[in-house]
Amino acid sequence: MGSFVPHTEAQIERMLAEVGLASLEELYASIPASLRLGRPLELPPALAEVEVLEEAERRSRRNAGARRDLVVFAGGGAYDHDVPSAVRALALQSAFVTAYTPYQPEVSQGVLQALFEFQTSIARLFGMDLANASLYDGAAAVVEAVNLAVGATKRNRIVVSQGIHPRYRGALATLGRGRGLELVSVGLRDDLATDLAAVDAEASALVIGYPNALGRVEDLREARRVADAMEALLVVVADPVACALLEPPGSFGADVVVAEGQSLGIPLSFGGPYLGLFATRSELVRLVPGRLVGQTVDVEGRRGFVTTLRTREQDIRRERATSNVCTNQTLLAIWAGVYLAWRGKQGMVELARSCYNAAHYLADRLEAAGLSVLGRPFVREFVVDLEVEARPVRERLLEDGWLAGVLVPEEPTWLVLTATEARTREEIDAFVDRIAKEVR
Amino acid sequence: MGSFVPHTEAQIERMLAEVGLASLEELYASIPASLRLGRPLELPPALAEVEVLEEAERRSRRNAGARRDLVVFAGGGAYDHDVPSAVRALALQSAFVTAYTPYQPEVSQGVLQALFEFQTSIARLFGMDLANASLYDGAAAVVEAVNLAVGATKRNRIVVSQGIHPRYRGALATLGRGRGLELVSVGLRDDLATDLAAVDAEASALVIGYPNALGRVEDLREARRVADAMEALLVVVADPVACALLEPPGSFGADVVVAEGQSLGIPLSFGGPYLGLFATRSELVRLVPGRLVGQTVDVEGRRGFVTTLRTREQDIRRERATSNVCTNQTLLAIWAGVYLAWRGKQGMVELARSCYNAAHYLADRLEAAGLSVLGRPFVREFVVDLEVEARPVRERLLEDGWLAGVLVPEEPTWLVLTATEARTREEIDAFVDRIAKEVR
Amino acid sequence: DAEPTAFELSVRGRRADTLRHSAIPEASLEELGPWLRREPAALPEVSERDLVAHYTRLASRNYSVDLGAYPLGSCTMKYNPKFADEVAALPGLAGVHPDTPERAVQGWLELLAELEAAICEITGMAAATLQPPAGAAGELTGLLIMGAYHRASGRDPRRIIIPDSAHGTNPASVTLAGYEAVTVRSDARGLVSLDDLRRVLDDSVAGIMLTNPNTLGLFERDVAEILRLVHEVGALAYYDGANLNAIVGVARPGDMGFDIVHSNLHKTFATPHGGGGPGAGPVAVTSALEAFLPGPLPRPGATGQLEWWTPPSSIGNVHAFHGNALVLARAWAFMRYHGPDGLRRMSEVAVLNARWLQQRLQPVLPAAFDEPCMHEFVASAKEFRSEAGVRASDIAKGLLEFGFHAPTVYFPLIVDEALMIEPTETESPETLEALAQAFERLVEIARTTPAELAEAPRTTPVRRLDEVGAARKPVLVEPVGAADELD
Amino acid sequence: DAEPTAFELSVRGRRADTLRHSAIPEASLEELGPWLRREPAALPEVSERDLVAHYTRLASRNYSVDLGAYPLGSCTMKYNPKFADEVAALPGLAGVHPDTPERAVQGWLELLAELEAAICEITGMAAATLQPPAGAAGELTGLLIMGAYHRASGRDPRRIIIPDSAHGTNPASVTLAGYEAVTVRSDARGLVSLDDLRRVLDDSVAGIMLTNPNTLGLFERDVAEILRLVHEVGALAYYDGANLNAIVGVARPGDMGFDIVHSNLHKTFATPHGGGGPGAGPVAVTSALEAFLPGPLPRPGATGQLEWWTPPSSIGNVHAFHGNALVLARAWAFMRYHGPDGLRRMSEVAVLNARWLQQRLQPVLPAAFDEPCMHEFVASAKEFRSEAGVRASDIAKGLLEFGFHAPTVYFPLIVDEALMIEPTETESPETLEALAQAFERLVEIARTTPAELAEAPRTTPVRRLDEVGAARKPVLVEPVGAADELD
Repeated sequence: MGSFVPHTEAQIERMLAEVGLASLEELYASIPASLRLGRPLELPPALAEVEVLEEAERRSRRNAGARRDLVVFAGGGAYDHDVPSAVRALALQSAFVTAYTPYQPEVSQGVLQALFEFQTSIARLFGMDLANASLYDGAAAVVEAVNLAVGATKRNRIVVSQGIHPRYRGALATLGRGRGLELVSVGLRDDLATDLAAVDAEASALVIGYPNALGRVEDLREARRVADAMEALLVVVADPVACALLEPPGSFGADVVVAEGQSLGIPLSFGGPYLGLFATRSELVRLVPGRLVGQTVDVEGRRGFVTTLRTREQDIRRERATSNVCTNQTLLAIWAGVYLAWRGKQGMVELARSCYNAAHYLADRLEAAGLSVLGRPFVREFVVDLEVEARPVRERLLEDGWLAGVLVPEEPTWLVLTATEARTREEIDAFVDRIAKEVR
Repeated sequence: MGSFVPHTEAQIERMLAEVGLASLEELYASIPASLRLGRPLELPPALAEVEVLEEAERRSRRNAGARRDLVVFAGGGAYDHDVPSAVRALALQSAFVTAYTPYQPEVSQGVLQALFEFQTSIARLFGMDLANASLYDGAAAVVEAVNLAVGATKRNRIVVSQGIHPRYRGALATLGRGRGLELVSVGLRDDLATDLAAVDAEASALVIGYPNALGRVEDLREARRVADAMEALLVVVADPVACALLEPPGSFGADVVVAEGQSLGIPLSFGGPYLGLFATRSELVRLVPGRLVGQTVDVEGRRGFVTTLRTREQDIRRERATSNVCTNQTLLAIWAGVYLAWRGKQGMVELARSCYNAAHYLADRLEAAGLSVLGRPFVREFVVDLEVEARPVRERLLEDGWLAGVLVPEEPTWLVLTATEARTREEIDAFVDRIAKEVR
Repeated sequence: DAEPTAFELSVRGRRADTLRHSAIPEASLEELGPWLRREPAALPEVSERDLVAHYTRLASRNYSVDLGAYPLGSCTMKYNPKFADEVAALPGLAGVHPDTPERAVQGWLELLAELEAAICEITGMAAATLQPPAGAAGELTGLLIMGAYHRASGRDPRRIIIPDSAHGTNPASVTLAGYEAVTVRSDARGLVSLDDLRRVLDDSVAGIMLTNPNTLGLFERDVAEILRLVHEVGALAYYDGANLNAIVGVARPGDMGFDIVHSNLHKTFATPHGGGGPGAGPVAVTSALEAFLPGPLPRPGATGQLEWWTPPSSIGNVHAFHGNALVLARAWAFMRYHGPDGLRRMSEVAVLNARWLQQRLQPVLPAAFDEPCMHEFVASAKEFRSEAGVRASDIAKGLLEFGFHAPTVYFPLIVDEALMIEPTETESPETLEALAQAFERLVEIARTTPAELAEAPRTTPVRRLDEVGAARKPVLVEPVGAADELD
Repeated sequence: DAEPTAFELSVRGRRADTLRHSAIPEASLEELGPWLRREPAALPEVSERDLVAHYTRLASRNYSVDLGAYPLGSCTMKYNPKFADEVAALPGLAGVHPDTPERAVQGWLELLAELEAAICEITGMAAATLQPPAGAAGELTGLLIMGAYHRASGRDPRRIIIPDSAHGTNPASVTLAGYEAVTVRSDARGLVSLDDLRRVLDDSVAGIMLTNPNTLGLFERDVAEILRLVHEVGALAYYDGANLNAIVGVARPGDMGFDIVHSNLHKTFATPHGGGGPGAGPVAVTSALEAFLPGPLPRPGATGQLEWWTPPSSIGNVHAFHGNALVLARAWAFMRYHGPDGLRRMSEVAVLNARWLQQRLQPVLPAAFDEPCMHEFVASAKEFRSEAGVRASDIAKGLLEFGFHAPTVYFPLIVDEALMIEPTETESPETLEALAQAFERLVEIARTTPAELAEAPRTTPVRRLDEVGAARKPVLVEPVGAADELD
């Protein structure tokens, strides 16, 4: 029997005696006998540590991993970027990994300052006044942005671009149902930009991608104008890598910028843990969901950091809270913060430029091979229209070691392809040659 | 160009100006022009971090690794044991990995106390009064033990059992040549025990394995008697895992016990870094090579640890030092110390027992298959006599994923086989079936 | 002694990063037109060496489980096994794209299916979604399932009952799910008052949310009767698994009559807290509710392989992908290590430790409710507030000087000057005794020299911080300023 | 506040370990007879949780490069890149048995051959052994090669010349190699005195060992003449590569006329020090000496694959296997990252940093020899000893309070109250300035309130320790005692 209980049997006996009990079972005297299980759990038997590792490895071998088994041209909210060794090592220090929420700031300055720096980098990346200390993921960030907009405008109608990731829209539909949100979808034009001309009427928010989930850079100036006309907040679902190359959403007057932060050095991780980024304007600070870290001083006047504006939070406001978010993705936020510092001011631009070059090289090669590329201008993700059903093509390419983009539910002949800085020219050339065979 | 130079070009310019120079080249004005290289080094061009990792991984894929590519029945001074995750994580904390030798004990208590605990565990494992903070490897430990014996007895003649690992004997021959050591080899009997009856005359040391490199448990009582007769120190080259199951060398009056410490949780590592273990009696403490950590108190009376008896060391004694050892294998000593604490008092016994069971099961199955097993009593390593040339058999088994023991230079039909706790019954059964086919 | 920020460490033009050399030609940026960024974001400009020193020093300014005991009640700060770190780092788990077709991720699907089965066995439920990325997300998911169930039955009751001892996330989730939270009071035993429950129960009630053991560390011994009453009005019962760690292998929410159960994997299955996340909050349900679970779920397909399957009446997805997969893998590893007996032993000793410490501290810090506790207990410092002006938070701050983390304070709300203490099963009797002695010493200080406690902590990287000032004029980001002009 | 030892934390019967479940039958222990251990060794008995806390707290009581600057002259404490950690952890490198047949370890052999080639190019040599596990082991190996060469030429001269500024390992290695060490004095420039060299040189001399730049941080500008004189008497020249990090890509020992060169991989190629090891000290030689190198060496075989090859006149092996292979892999990774220009830049800035700091400190801590330094310099605190009784070690201890490691003190021996300072190339100008200000402040304290320095350090985990007492009555192991009787 494995366990991390340090007690010897003798110590258990002694402690039981000291609390006046004869057996461990008696600890549960307050549980009526009828409610007790009375049999061992039917679970696989205990394993030694090394056996657990081997079991896990056996399972892991039945997965096709990026790079070793598959060359990944898929994005769709999860990107195959290089993970710097120093970033991984620093984020995974046990002082961060095994800490709790910084309830006692005197002994939590490490986590708090790291989060403060993360907030600063995110706000600067998106050109916003402030950012929170992260949310669960990109989907949750969209949901919370809408919650904020509803709270700020007291209106339930939300206009959502079809260029938002389908699973984010799904989460919004799922999680918004309780509050009775009215989600209005606005479609895309042939050039994959949101058809803003089709939008009218009042709403609490206009939710639009930048670039959108098909890679298209949206016109945020126009979106801001339309949102103003609707008296709605402009909620931008951004790509943090693309934003290193694109004029930031803040410069167009975005009210809230949310994003999936996985691209900031987080491994693919089969989809999680990732982190939701959330940045907004100062005026909305008291409606911000999740944790906020602020700078202050201690009794000796030294700078220090604390979680702040906690009166927003559910443990204090309970049913009057605007969000039920309690934990966030602190470790991932620290990780992303370290990553942004490692890449740095110029490095993030060059990273984005490298993705841009790779994606455009891929798109150009595909066009040269006679395929239709949709969605310019784009940064690192775009649509190719195969003009044949995409799913079986993707399945066949999988056999040959390619993860050939992501499917678009509404458009069966489309593939959304991505190329990051990790893709080489040789990989792209070989991929184009292979995909060209499928559609010829 | 990669480098970890933090300076911007502007800063380099400014610093050069401040020291009155116009270029970096001028820093080297004291090097005569004729001695300067005057061309770039002919080395492969710089790579990005991720490219270095990929290059390394490419090379690593051309190696057959234990477990994933090969089932290892080879020992010979390097054993395939399970490495506990906690041990690895604790030993590899950056505060240990990136520290220097604890020259300033006030800021080095972590390394110092960890070494003190290591010394204690090693001394207790071998039943000796004290141990040092490690040496380079098993071979170096043998060499240093002999140096100590020569220093203690002022005699140059060393009697070395042929049961000592050939590469250790090689290192002794290489490194002892300078000091004019006279190495006398004593052979093995048919039962693989050292032929102690053949030993006579005075010597500074009798060097014998426990068990020896062929796995045979030697008779240390008899060895002590013979050493006494020669007025020699008894130097035991021990197996730290076997010693958890065997009466410790100290109990037979060993003067020095040395060992390769790799079995104590250190990965196979293609042979290094490992660590040499070195334990001895209190009377010999001032002749001990390498670093020693001792307990003391600080000015406030708090317990603390320091490197001690440093007057033995080369930076103080210079040409009068008894050893030139300057660094040791501190990180590996910490690692082994954590491992011994993790396994613990009972755990080490059970580990040794598990190896014993596996090796004996293997030996019994081989015997049942008609092969000759030599060297009982043994713990985890023994000789099988294939009665055909062993090298080609080993090569063929390699093709099928078996690392079938190590060869014995003097006995071409022998294989030294090892089984550790990591070998399963299925692996042993399959191995015996496969090897039986070779010799049938 | 303070640590500068990465921005303050920055020097214009300094770099840590490297980028793969690329043979890909530079593409024209022309198509970006007006969208091309004019000024790079003012991110840090530091060397890798300085970055490493910076974050290593920051780490040295933080307490963690790996440093020592963390008796933070309700938060369950137990030891996080290192082998689970290695599991989560396996390239064949960590390096997998979430949108990889099923046949190429059979290992992942198998692991998730096994975890789902184990959670169901432990909770006594029929099926589970692993998507919710935290306990609070699990609550919301569970409430949405509850709503879907009622609507499918042609009803739409709008009220959810919550005890006054509940976690703040419960009422917040209720609001976000569009329900009205109704409080049921605790009685003198610290348990749900049956009388008060009967008062609030009617067919406008959609469900109840209970934590059991509750946040006072007491088992709701009337739970069967409570749930009978709840079910009688057609409502469902939600089990907040925050305290599941007290009863694994001993009792199961499903056997008590709960319909929906979330588990906080970090609390029971020791996934690391990471300074406040990532968590994972799987939601398990009875077979009657399986059809409403978020999808997709790993289920055997026609070929015998596992496939993603979305239940017919699914409420929809609650996470962009499959939840915090690597957190789930750690919990899976923890369960495989423990096996049935190890898991039960875990809970038993969690309770034994708390019970022993409760009794050990009784003379100096009596429990708020004089009942034998389960895995945690709540003491009150109100006596010291009246005597000497010492508050619960002062005792908490004092504990920091002894090298322990503080307990939870001011929760649950129904206890004045609450100190909520949860030792967990991974602390040894020796650690418990040391903790008890620290509390004894603090109580002595509170009685004799209370002013000293107001000064605590003095030995921490910073001392008490001006939280009021921080909230009044929030500084949430570092202003772009002089620090960026260094060169 | 002190940390107990693992033995003090032990409780009888407590366990951290697990062991694989085995289907292998228990074998009888009978054959072990009298050799069967009667009492288990009194190793620690701790839980994994306590073990983790113990070693995590120990780590927190240790300074390291990752925490800050470490200007320990001659020791070269530069930043150790994290990607090299990942290289060394690759299963296909770390998981390989050293006795695996060559064709199954071609990746390792290729890596080692590439490293050998790079070392030869950097040092200007023809071939190298990677076996020596540390610099001192490299010295001994080099001296044995020297001896083998002379004997092969029918000579056996017995003296080795060493400058008075040399590292202590040099004379110690000379003794262990069976030679007699002869000291050659430094002159007023801090360089080898050519006059004194001529005095000691005759055909009884087997060789000279030189460090260049020398331990004063000065380049031996007469090196060509020195080596001409040495070679003239038939002796060989050994280059102690301790300071190679100053001149990579700028000048090569081979071009200076050296015959044998060792490199300390941690000093030049940033492999981590690990608290005092593992190191690696490859020895490179001219083609005339290749035949004497320890074997085996990776060399192309008939099939085109790399094979292990032992030179015909090899002195024999100096390590049980292939040296500290994973350390070698890290150095390989470092070189691949830097490339030729990066390596040269590394050396240039190492020198620039030292030169700048030397000049910056000149007013308060003048260098012992007024020459522009290379990668390090030696200041002297003797002025303060006479003035105020402050010793070099007091200044060193004082520096600890400023969050820096101390410089090397009392070395080289030819400088009174030496403070040997090496900033390395990975410290930024800002760090250098902060270090300079700390020294300035310490000098001010030494002049004004010297007694304060005798009290330093006060903010470290322990304060000054009784080293005399430790040596007088050594306590090197924890006695088996009361701590083992806890239960």
